[in-house]
Amino acid sequence: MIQTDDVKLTELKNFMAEIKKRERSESQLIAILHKAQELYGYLGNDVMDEIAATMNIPTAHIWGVATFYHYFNLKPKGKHVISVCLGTACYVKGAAQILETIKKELKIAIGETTQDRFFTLEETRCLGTCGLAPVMMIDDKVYGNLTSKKVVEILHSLAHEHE
Amino acid sequence: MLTPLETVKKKRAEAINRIVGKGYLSTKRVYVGMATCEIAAGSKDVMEVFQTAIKNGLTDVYLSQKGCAGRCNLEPTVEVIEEGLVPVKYGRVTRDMAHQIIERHLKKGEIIEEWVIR
Amino acid sequence: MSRKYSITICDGPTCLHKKSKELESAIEQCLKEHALTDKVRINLSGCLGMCGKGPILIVKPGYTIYGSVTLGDVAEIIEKHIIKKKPVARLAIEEDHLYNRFFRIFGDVNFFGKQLRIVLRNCGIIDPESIDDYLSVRGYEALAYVLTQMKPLDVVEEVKKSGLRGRGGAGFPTGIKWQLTAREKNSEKFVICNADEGDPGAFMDRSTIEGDPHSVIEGMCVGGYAVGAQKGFIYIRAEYPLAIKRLEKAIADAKAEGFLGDKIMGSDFSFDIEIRLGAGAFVCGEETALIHSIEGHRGMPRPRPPYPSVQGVFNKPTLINNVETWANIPVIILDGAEWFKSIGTEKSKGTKVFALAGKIKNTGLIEVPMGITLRSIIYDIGGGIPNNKKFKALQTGGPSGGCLSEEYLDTKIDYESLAKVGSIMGSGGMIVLDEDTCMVNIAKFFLEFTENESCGKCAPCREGTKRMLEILTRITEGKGEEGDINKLQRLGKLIQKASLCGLGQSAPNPVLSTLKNFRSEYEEHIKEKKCRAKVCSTLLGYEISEKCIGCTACKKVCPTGAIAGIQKSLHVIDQSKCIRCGACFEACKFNAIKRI
Amino acid sequence: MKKIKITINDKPYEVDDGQTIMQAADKLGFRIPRLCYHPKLSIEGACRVCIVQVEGMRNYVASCAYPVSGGMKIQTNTEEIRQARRDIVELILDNHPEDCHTCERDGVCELQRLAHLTGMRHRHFEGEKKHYDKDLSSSSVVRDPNKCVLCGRCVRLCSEVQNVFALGHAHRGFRTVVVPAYNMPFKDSVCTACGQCINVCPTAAFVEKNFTQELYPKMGDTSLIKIAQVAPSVRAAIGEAFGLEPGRTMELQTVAALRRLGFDYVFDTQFSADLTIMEEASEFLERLQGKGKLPMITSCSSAWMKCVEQFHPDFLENISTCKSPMSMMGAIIRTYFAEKIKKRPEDIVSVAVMCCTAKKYEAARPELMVNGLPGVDMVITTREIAWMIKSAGIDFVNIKGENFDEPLGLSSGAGAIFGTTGGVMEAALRTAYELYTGETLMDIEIQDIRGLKGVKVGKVVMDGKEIRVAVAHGLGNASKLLDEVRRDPNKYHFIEIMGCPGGCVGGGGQPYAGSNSIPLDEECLKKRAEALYGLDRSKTIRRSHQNPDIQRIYKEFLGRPLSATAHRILHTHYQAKKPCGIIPRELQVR
Repeated sequence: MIQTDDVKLTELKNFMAEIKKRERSESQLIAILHKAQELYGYLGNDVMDEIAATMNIPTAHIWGVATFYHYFNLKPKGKHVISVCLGTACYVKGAAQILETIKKELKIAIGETTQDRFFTLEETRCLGTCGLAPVMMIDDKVYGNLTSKKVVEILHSLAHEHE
Repeated sequence: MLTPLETVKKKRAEAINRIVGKGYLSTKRVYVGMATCEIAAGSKDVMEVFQTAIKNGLTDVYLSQKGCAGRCNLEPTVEVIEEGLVPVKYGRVTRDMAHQIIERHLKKGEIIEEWVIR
Repeated sequence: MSRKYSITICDGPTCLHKKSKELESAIEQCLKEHALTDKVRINLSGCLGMCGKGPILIVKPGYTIYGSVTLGDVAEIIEKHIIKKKPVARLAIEEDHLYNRFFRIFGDVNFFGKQLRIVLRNCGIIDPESIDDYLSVRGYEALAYVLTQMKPLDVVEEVKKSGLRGRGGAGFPTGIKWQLTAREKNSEKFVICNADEGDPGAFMDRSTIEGDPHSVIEGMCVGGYAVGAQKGFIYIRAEYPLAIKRLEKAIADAKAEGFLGDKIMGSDFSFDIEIRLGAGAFVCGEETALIHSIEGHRGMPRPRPPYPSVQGVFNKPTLINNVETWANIPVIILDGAEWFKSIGTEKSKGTKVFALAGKIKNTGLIEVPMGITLRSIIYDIGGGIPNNKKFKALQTGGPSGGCLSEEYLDTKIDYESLAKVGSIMGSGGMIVLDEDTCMVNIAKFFLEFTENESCGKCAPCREGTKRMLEILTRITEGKGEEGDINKLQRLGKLIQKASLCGLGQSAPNPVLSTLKNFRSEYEEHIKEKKCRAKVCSTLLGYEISEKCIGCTACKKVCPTGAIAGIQKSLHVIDQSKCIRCGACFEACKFNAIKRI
Repeated sequence: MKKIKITINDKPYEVDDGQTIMQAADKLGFRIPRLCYHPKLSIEGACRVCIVQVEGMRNYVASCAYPVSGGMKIQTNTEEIRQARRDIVELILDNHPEDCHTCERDGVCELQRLAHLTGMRHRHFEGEKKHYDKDLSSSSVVRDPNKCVLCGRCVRLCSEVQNVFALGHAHRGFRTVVVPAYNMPFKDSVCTACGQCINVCPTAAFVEKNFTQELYPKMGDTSLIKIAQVAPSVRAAIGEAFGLEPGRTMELQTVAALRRLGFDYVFDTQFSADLTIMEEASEFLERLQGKGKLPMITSCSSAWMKCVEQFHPDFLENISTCKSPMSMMGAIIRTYFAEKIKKRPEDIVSVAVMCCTAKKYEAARPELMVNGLPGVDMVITTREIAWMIKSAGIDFVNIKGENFDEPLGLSSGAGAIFGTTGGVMEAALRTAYELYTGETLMDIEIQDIRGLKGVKVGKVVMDGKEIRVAVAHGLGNASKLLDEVRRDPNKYHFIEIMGCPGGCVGGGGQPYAGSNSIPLDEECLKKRAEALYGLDRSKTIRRSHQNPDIQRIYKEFLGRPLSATAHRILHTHYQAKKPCGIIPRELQVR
């Protein structure tokens, strides 16, 4: 990926070069991983190798950080990312059923991507829209006051878009 | 040289001038909630309705965004403030309702009671 | 019917004591006499923070504040102010509090009127992306004031005097924290704003930052000046893109206007703020974990001491406060510690922001004075439980907190009272649960959360929460065993007392508090294999009622063929084949399937 | 130091201020149970086994991390704290395979010891256990995360002491696991195979790649000639595996035991250490005369060599081309000795008994082959050979000692001290001085470069020329020393580096710490080193070039040091390696 994606790599390198000018630049590892994920959609080993070499941070350390924080993906995601809110407010209003419905509908578990790479299913803890509970977010759009039926409809309409 | 306190007072005066320059003294001020929760509930659409109306000639209205006041289940919210009157707060505003708020409240001065948050 | 005027009567404890209730009826009577009932709306507000001058009335529009009002003054106010439109100068008082502006706009709405908005004073009334708006509400005046009039140690003293305590949950006195950092001799110090709001169901910090980012920045500047720091970090969740965007803009604007940067407003104080993003780890709300994360490491806590005030970020003395704490600072400076400490209870001063959610009519973000009762929050502000359901429990403090039953609703909100009844103040999540909530299931929900968020460093939390979760899971699945409750208690106490950090130490709270307050539900699950709230699906059965019209929808979705019946006639579930998956229940469009 | 008054278990004591509860308690004879704590590593406070109660504190306090203060009232052994500690150990055990009787560390396992100490008799909380694949990829170290208790000692050691950063915590919560970057096979990682993770691991999450089962069939094959060589530091430590005090030299017993196990010849790696000195001292003198780069850096330590190739390729030209003593011995066995006994080299099984796990890696390096065969077929660590001796029922402690076989068994005192930090340098200087000046070096014990200081420097004046030398042990100290050289390339002429703390006596293949000891205990390392210095002092020949068998092998086979034959058989070259490792300048791993 990295060889074919020169533009992204250049942008990442420039980003790191800027950071290296500041003091204690190695403390910005998380910001760099955010940037890399923004560019590539996930954190590949080759990208992390690049960061290690440039920032002078051991790869085992980067791996430790990348796996510690839920926000970082180590595998590419699907076209649409579904985040079901499992915050307390959503939970007491039936978020668990919503999640089950999606799992059943897409035949994937949390953290997985459908075989056609169309949907990735994630859970999240509170999108801060408790008034609309239960909610889910697909990409950057929030869907509120969900029912199992509504969820299936939403998934179908997105899938049709695909066809 | 000015003390920090004098500096900030001067800056405040300048800021107020700038706000006034943007039409703050219009007879009606409209505030649309634009926090994450409000946006999730659809406030961007509402904001757009007001923006379009102003672009298309709605006058004497000062439009601004605001953060979340905290009324989650009534979002998106819109406030219409008129000097000398109790501010009017509308809840669960949709595109349609926004159009009506413009037509009935902003243009004709009618407060649409059934949508007002008490 | 449009009312032109509103009269707000302060219904706070002090004013109540000073007979505000009698005032209310006198006003009502007087309005009736003048046939003004339709024109004037009467509101009861929560404490308005002017207790010294109570009882307080506020007449709007115009926002005239009347203090020390007696029954004899009512007629004069109505006649002069309402009828002749001439405020009664004799009774009017000048109380220019920062929060007044909010009440000018929202004070007549019940939901808001019962609140006291100090932290959220600007949320919902200014454009958060405009520094001009912030300046117009006396923004950065507190910073200018301390730079002009106060020595750093005076600022520390003022904060100490205010009685402000950390709003992140534990309630450590903020002034002491400042003092500990201020007294360290080090040429480099830091302040940190903890905006890693991770409680599921809490969004106080997000709203504060999205609604009024400058107040946090200003608070941090004041803190930086007080303790001698040159740099601040705001550690914020990456899940809050809009808040981050607004913060970035606010920082840039503040720099451009000279409120951040070198020699702020011509003083000798230089201070800068940098945003650091979290990446989805609840434990990073713990201060040593947060420090590690800022340093670019895994967010794993370390033993204290040394405390951050001695060895914090990059091993330098560091002052960490959360968003809400910081946002209080400008108010304390401008309105004074004396005023601030007049609000609240003996040991808990000021206000607390809560995110009110769950089974409640008015969900939302509220700010209430310390000392208000839980009942008042749920019923006066929250409007009670929807759908005629019965209240069952109130969960405060998120995964670190506890569930309180009905009998505790008259508990006053403050750090000690809540701790005494087995919950915590927490950062501000407040979830109302009704009779449809299974308390074992909710305990399991929180434990699932902490188990998932445990950093894995210390053994009691890493291994212990897993085992507790396993026990809870088997209880909710009807496989609970005799002795499980004892095991939960034994593990819970161990994890509380032996874990390395606050996450672990508080992780068992939801379980232990539900065991204390709802033990019978656990016992029912274990002994009778019954879930009274009908939540734990493997403990439920399904039954088809007379409402069934024979549409066959349930029969089609049943994975085990347990449903029999022909079209347009009543269907029946064969209980021996039913695996209790609930698919039929979901599929029925006629509410004909019942959980039993 | 200020004194303060505390009470422990209701008895008053006066202790120094500024120390932790555990340190204070240790000195008073209270050994609070512990797991993640290690005195050489940073404080983790993770296992919570060392909790105590302190009056006025709501929660238990980790005694390894919490400082004592005046008036503190500490309880280490109440019923409550005993139950809490037992429950914590049980929680750890609940997520640990219960296969003690088939585990390599049965009987020498800290977790087992803790379970015993805390008096665990029942289990309450069993549930799901973690499940990971064993990593068998490395030729030196086997990684079994299922047995890991996440004390983090290996991670801290690998980063704080060794500066290698091969290991880290990954994931979190119940899924936390100690792995190399990307969870890659250990052999592909930056691991230098030093084996110190094995030394500090309380359980069998890290063990050496065991070759004993591959060795047995060969031992039984009568068509093969079985030859063993024994490294200097093995004899200084093997006694510990049989319950003897550290520092007891078991040289002759080891030879006798190896013969009982069936080896036809038992040779002494100290002999080839002498040979190494002949070559290395000569190489140094050549470099000193301008033929090659200075400072010259030793190449005996296999972990160090992998470290150079990965982390310090800019120093490859400085590395001595000499093979390690083990590989020199292997090469000599396959050539000179095979010829002498008139056997084909492939009919010889060449076994090296070493203190080291990295030697297993070295033995498999293709560049060290001699005529297409590895010099050493199999490396067996001190621990493995001790087990083989026990398993064969040999009464090691009481066995009558025997001498090494000729012609590769006679060594000088210089060869013996190879096993401790500074020893190679000292041995080399003894010979180099005399080769260079033609005079006898009178004061052959160079105290400046002895001992456990991380980086030691010394100097020798040869014919008026000042030779500045430096010695580092542990790869972290090596990095520091090399940084110094990068800043001032002319600061030293000759540098000795050993990969393990204390040198080979602290090798990754040495016996596990006993029940009253800790891994890498400095006192233990000192005693082992002292055993080797004692061997040196006991010998009449203390200079490598005076070893008559060394003189004979040059006469009969090699010609002279650095001859063409010597180069072909005893020297090699090193190359930069991927993955390239990173040593951060200021990173503090937590």
